[in-house]
Amino acid sequence: MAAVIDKEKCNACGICVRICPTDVYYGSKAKEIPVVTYPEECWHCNACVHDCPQNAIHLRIPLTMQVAYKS
Amino acid sequence: MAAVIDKEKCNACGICVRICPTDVYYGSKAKEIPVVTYPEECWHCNACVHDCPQNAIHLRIPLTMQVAYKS
Amino acid sequence: MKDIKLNIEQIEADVLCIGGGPAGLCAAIRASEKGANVVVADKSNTLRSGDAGMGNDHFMCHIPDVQGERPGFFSKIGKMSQAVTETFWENAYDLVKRWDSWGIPMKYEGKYEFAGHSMPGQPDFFLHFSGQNTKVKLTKQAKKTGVRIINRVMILDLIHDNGTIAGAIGFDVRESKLLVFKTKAVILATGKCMRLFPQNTGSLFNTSTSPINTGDGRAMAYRAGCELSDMELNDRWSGPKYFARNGRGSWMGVFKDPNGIQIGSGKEMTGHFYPQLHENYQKSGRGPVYMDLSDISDKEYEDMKYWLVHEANTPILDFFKEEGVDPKEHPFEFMTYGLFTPGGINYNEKCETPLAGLYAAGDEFMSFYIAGAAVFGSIAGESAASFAAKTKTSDEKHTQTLVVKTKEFLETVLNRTDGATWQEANSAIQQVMADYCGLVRSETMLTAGLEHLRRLKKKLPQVLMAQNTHELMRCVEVLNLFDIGEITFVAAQERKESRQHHHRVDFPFTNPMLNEQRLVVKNKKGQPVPEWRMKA
Amino acid sequence: MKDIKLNIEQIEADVLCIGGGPAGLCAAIRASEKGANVVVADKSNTLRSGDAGMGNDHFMCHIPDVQGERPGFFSKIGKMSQAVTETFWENAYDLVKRWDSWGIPMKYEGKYEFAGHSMPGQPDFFLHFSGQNTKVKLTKQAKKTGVRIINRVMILDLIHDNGTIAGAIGFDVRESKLLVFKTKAVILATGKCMRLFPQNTGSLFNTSTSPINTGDGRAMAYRAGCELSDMELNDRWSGPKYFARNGRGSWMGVFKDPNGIQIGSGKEMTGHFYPQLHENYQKSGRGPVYMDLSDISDKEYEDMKYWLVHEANTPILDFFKEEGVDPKEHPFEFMTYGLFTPGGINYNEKCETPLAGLYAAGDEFMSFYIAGAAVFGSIAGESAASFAAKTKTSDEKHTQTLVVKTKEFLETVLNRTDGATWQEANSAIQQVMADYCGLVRSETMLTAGLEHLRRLKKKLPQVLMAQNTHELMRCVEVLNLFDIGEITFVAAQERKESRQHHHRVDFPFTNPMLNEQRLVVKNKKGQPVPEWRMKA
Repeated sequence: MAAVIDKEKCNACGICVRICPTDVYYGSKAKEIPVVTYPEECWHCNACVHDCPQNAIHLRIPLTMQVAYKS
Repeated sequence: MAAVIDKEKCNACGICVRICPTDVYYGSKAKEIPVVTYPEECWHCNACVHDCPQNAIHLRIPLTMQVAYKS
Repeated sequence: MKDIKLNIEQIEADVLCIGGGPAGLCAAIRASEKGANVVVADKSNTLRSGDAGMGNDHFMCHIPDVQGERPGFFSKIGKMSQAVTETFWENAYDLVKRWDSWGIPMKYEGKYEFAGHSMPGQPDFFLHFSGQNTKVKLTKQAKKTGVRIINRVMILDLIHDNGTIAGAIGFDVRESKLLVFKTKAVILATGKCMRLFPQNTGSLFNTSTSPINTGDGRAMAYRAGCELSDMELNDRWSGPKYFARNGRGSWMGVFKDPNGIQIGSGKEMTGHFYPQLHENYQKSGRGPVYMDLSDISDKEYEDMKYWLVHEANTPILDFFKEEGVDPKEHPFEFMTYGLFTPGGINYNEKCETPLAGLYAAGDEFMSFYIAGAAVFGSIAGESAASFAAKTKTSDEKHTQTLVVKTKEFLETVLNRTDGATWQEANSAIQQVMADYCGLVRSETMLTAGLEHLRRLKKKLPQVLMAQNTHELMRCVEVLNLFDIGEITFVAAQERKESRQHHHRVDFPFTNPMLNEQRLVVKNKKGQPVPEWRMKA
Repeated sequence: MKDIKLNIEQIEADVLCIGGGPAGLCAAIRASEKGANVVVADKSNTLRSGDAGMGNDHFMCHIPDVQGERPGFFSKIGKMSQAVTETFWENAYDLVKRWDSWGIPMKYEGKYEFAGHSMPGQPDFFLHFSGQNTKVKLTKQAKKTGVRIINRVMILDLIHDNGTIAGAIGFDVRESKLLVFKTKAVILATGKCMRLFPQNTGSLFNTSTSPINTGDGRAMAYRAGCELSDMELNDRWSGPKYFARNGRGSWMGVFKDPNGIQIGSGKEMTGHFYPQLHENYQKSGRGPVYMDLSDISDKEYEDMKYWLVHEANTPILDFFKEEGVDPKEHPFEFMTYGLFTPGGINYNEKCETPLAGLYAAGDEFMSFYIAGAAVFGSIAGESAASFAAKTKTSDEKHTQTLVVKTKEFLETVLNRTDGATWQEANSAIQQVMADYCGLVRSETMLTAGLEHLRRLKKKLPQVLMAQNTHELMRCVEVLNLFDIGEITFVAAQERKESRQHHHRVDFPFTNPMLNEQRLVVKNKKGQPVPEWRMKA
């Protein structure tokens, strides 16, 4: 799962569904909390995170994509 | 899709569901035509093909696994 | 049994822009300003789609009052023609002013600031701009200018009649609708081609620039008869490991080895021009190579973060934040990403292609970065509008046959219940490209690989399967990738020398006789055929 | 919100065999013959599970009347102790006779036939047998002997009390049931460890031997306190490209280069002992390497196909059939597959481990092929039965704590709705292994990689997610792979020399002082710690 929606905060405005470049939210219904139908197509671009007026979305970075750093 | 079931030939005996080593048929129901729930876990071992009494199964070899040969 | 049917809808306009990035939108705006009736078709939504979707912080240009002398660097190395290069430098400042007037903040703290991304010994030529919302502003401006934007449309083929463009055919990726665009001119602005070679393990979509840029414009143009240029000269980038993301120039640190010893002087741009550094260090056991920010000042660090936001790098900053780790104190690894395809439609300074009424702009060939997209987008729009003004709508007979054939094919893929997903097919083409036409090329490997690729390609129409129009879009992308892959093989076979990342072990030397030539591939009766051209 | 609960079910027996392959079933049969109450737990179904599921055509053994002198080859190179090697040769013929009596056709056309797979200068030591239905026959014999087989059970941890085994805990992979096995002895026979390193592009399950062999036995044994041996000495195989499948020895052709020139004499077994041949040819541009059957006679070809069927290679034969292509006339490519882990639980000649009541057999350490599984399976069964006969069931206090903790963890993974799939986690561990602990190893890369691996490993319990018990099984497999990966890194760091496929660029020489030593890794308070041992 890439984008994770906080169901408490989400007001089902549909902006994320409208703008997602890769359409991971395909199949979401108007006025319902969006569904992440194609999580493996998330580019982790942060568009939905940035544009969400409710601040209800955050990205879970997959284990395969976590930046390797020195502790 | 790895295993492809010929719905005309299949008699829903359930042998394939019983024996599949990787359990691609997980979730199939008794006395119904099996479903391939986890096609990407097919090892293409031919066990279900071999043991099917109706000869109703064949494997579609994925494009990524097709043996490269000289024509 | 599924029985999905596509309803046909026809859309008429003077000019169709395929792709709503900076090039497509600037094309649409200019064409509309010139009086054309314009429609933009975007696979996603122009507000956030493509490489520029979440921003870009550097706009190449020449502002004499600020920079003095015009930077010479790019006019020397560009693969574009001299005329294209000249045209770029002449027009870029104009675009800066236009963008600024549309609400894109091209000035920083009240003035033009040139900084970063530049070459040693050259004047700074990248204008630092706060571009996070560039696409939002361009979309707004396009609508204001009267452009019609249709989002979520996958265009799959051009309609043409004896070398003259008559429109394009596509489908809605959210609803079961086949869309037939009848237009007098078409502008291709679909961006880069990223998913042909494997980029990273773990995911087809972990790419350094947008993963949905799959060379659709190149593939359509090729099928319609355009030649493609420099397809064998694939390139690579580097960036954070394992979170593939461009923007190397915005990380202001230096590279260090595992013992904390700096690699290079830290001042040169080797990070851009020697992306294999990281792979070489890894493969030779000397790695990893770290991006080390520990020596920059706090002010520089804050500045860097500001620009990283505008360079679309917030997801990486957020990762560190969630991890509770400050990247200034924790050097992080860089890696070399996979090959991609900068070659493509070698448009001229008017953005013309060999097909009448067909134009190309932006990353359809190489790249002048976002500034090039803006400049040539605008020029394409102007060319298309003036072509449309003197052209009649083409006749419909040819279109009908294509529509029927396309509808039938798409519905077959949609209604198939056993077959290959687009992911399977995409993985298969990446496998063939990496194994036979990757970093090591030779006649024997290329021959064997091309045979295997063609065998798979022939099977695709019989096995591809999509559950809905979203997956159908991905299937069409993969079909485009197979065309581009085949062309890449043919070009790699023909270039019997080594040059840049095209490494022929059977022809290890660079042949200086080819310095002034470029290689193109043409579609001759469905077969890709290579030809050499003198550089313009 | 999901709310899946696991119901607890307790199963009591004298001996539990984990894994129902040739080793596990032979162990169960022998233990049962010796009077023990035996249960076999298999992740799949013993009829077709594991590497031997669809057959095997060669059984290593010494039948003096047929072969004369005992082959010396394996007693010299085996990583097993001299005592284990001796025990093997002494017992293998007996197993041949037992298998024959259970309906497995060990004779071909009425007599023992030794052919194929052998070493130059050595007597043939592989009995050719028609083993396609070996597992079916062994399952039948086990049931006949009174063994209870429970299929579709994933065992995830051993229950032990102060160094004495008390059972194991697992779950039903089709129903929401937690299974607590209370037994006096446990035999580990879970086979190889295949999914730790990437094997092939395109699929996690395109592996040359069974993809569901994920080192479960090794990981459980390690967590319970057993040391693991030779974990850094990873190995590779080769076989048909891109259809990963073992059975190289059954393809009777010769290797040829793209110009049809034979590679090697065609008689030696370099295909087994130089699997990198194919990768080296590919990487140097001289490839591909073809398996060429054109020079064998029609009779040899028919024989070959007969044995390929019994060697579980029907899917590849079927592929060629569907393709309408005769592999005798169409040379096909071979490739080098990825690394795997032959090291593991270095059991002694009685199949004992350092834990009282815990036994191991078959591919839990290296491999004597299917014959070794049969021999040591039987010995493990005998040892376990005699241990069980003199042991009381252990007390229950410790078990209850473990059951509660395990149930809670599994239910958390099952009820999580946002998180990482097993595929994501499996890809992540493969990425780390290949990039930092793969074909090139060095102190700096191993240190950086181990740190990254541990960071991911720590997150796993917080993010792993399964939709049902099937996916839960895969999640547990991946947790085992992370343990084994960590152990591999620690061992690779400790072996400061190069040996076989363990290539340390910072220690490029083989150190002869280490010839007589082996490296083990032990679990000390949750941390893997390396130790050197003299070879037995």
